[in-house]
Amino acid sequence: MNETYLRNVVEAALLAAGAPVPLADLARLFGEGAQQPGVDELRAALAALAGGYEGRGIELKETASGWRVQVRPELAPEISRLWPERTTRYSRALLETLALIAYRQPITRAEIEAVRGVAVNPNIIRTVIERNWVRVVGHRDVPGHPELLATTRDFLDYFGLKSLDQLPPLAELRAMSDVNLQLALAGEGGATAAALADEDATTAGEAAPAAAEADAEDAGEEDELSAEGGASAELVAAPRHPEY
Amino acid sequence: MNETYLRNVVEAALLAAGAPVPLADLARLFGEGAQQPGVDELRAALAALAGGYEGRGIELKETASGWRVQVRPELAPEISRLWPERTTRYSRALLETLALIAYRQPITRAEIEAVRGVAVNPNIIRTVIERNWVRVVGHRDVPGHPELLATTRDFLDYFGLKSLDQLPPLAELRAMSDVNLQLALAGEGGATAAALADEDATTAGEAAPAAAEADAEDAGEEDELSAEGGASAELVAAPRHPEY
Amino acid sequence: MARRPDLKVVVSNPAPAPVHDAAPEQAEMPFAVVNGEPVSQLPRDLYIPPQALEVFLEAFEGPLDLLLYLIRRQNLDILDIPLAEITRQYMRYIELMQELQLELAGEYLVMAATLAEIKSRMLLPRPKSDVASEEDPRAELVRRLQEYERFKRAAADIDALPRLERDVWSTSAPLTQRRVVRALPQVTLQEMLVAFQEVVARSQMFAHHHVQRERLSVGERMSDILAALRSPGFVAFVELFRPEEGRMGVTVTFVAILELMREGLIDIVQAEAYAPLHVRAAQPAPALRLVEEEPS
Repeated sequence: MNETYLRNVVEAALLAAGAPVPLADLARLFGEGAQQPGVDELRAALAALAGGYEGRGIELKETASGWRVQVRPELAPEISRLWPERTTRYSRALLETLALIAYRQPITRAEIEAVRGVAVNPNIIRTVIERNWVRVVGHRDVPGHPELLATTRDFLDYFGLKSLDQLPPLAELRAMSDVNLQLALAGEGGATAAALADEDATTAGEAAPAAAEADAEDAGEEDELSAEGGASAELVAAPRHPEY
Repeated sequence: MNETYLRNVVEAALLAAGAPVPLADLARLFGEGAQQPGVDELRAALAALAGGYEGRGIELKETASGWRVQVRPELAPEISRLWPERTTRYSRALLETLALIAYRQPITRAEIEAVRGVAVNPNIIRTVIERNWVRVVGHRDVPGHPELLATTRDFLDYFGLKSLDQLPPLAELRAMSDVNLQLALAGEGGATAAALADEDATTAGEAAPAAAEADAEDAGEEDELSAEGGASAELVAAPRHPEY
Repeated sequence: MARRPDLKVVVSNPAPAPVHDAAPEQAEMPFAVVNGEPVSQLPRDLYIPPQALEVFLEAFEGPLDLLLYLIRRQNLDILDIPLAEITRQYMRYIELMQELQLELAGEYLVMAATLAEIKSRMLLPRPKSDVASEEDPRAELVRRLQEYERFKRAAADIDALPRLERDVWSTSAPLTQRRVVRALPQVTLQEMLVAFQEVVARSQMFAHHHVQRERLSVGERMSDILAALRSPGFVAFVELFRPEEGRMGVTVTFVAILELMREGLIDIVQAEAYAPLHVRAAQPAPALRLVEEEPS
């Protein structure tokens, strides 16, 4: 039997099965009786496959119930991200803190507390720092030398901003109602506005039961992804497939 | 980012997922923000994978929900032996109903019945909804508020389509006056038969992928039916309708 | 060519000649010659052994499908149905099924009535002048047949697509040592701005509340500070604060300074790390800005 064909069938079968396949079942894929490859041939094909998986993210493994292809444990950290646990939302306090840091940076925790009028939970600061949205840029020269917090490049990337200047000025923001805010964000020209509008559309799409939703989303995703590198890929990471 | 590492993670993820993975999810395997590869890098990795699968039993395919690694159709005879009990034939009634939903969505059951000229068995609707190929996307604003049916992403994934645009094109409708005119002209000369034969050929050509199959069947049937002569013939329906 | 119902003929035993062997009926087939089909063969398929008829009926998806079958098996164009002949054949099927007391879907009878009606309309003499304006009585039926046929084909096309679990299989390779990964919450810029808007509104109320009691507001304090900086040179940062105003007063001053900095109205300088801060009105070329520039 042709070795390449044999190896291809064995590989396809192991991957299609997704579970250990006994040698006998592999032999039976080729029909009955004389058409079946011998055990030696099958073992040779398996060895060739295993060799082909060297230096790759998968490996061939023999278990009690047969042979299977599995992901190498070394890649567990990356591959595990395929199945993230149900995500929680950030608290209002975190969003306010983040916004204050964005608008008033560099700023200390005490200053944030002063504006918000309540204490800031240290977990909030830790969370935004771990998320790499905020970093410590220095220390205020006052007793205790508190940390000065500022936003990062990742923060700008995540929110699709080129620079902090693209945030609406405080005076405008103050005057805007929630609805006006949405309109202003959608109506602005330039790349930011587009990114924001996309973001908006994504959020809106989650609730809409429209028939064409799936298609519209497809198109949107493609656009967003091709718009700009990994940063906008993150934008798409929002819950996209509410129904499937 | 190291290309081999990137490709390995992408391959392992596609195989581990066991279902189509969107590009954004692939990007997220690498963490957040700046750590993520760009869309170009990911596409390059996918292209490299696809290249590596040349001449093998598996292939990379993009469907509505993302990218998946699948067994090539050429190996269907061998791989289907893994599950000898699995039969996945669908009745013509189900396929026609599905076709109407796919091409005419959103559509009500009454509208399907109007085109097919016959009542739709409720089991058919239930089956396609249970298979998650079809879902109710709303209600038509007419008396009784009938359900509006549309296809899902799963439908596209199952049939290996990226979007509804990739469905085989519908045959054109022709107006009666066209042919009447042709007949009137053709009736004058000896070119009639040829003209009509052309007409027929055109019509047949429209149903592209299935055309060959259908023709083969037609031919067979023609023979069988006209070969009947004086003998008594027993008609037996081929096993086309396993479920209904 | 249209897809036909899957029918297989199994010759079981020689039997008497077909009862319904209809005589040639060329008169009713005006286009038979055109299509090159020997007219005399047309009705031959009408004979179906009774025990097979039920199966035969099941092979059709309804009256439109049966009509299409009758038309296609004679290589006729839908657009040009020889209505009288097709109607006659259709009626024979229906009669036969009724004779055999097969349960017949109501749609088949409705179609029989429709065909009869069209036929009668075609037989009615019409004044020559009206012929052009009046629609062919067959038009609606032809439209329905075409519409049904295109979806019949579409169904066959969809069936022919390579599909999962029949032509292709999705693959999987397990990850045995899966870890728990917490998804990071997603935030939109709008969410953050709305949050900020609220904190701003709230702090204004806060400030307003204290203005009444302590007569302080950020705007006012900003003006005060700028006034204090009117003379050239630096003022020590700490001198801008009045501890007697309490924590709230200090905060308002601080917010005012930040606001002034943000608006580029003042510069804050520091000779070296941890040295005292000094403030002055904004200069064309500011010296050391405390604010570390965002690398953006």
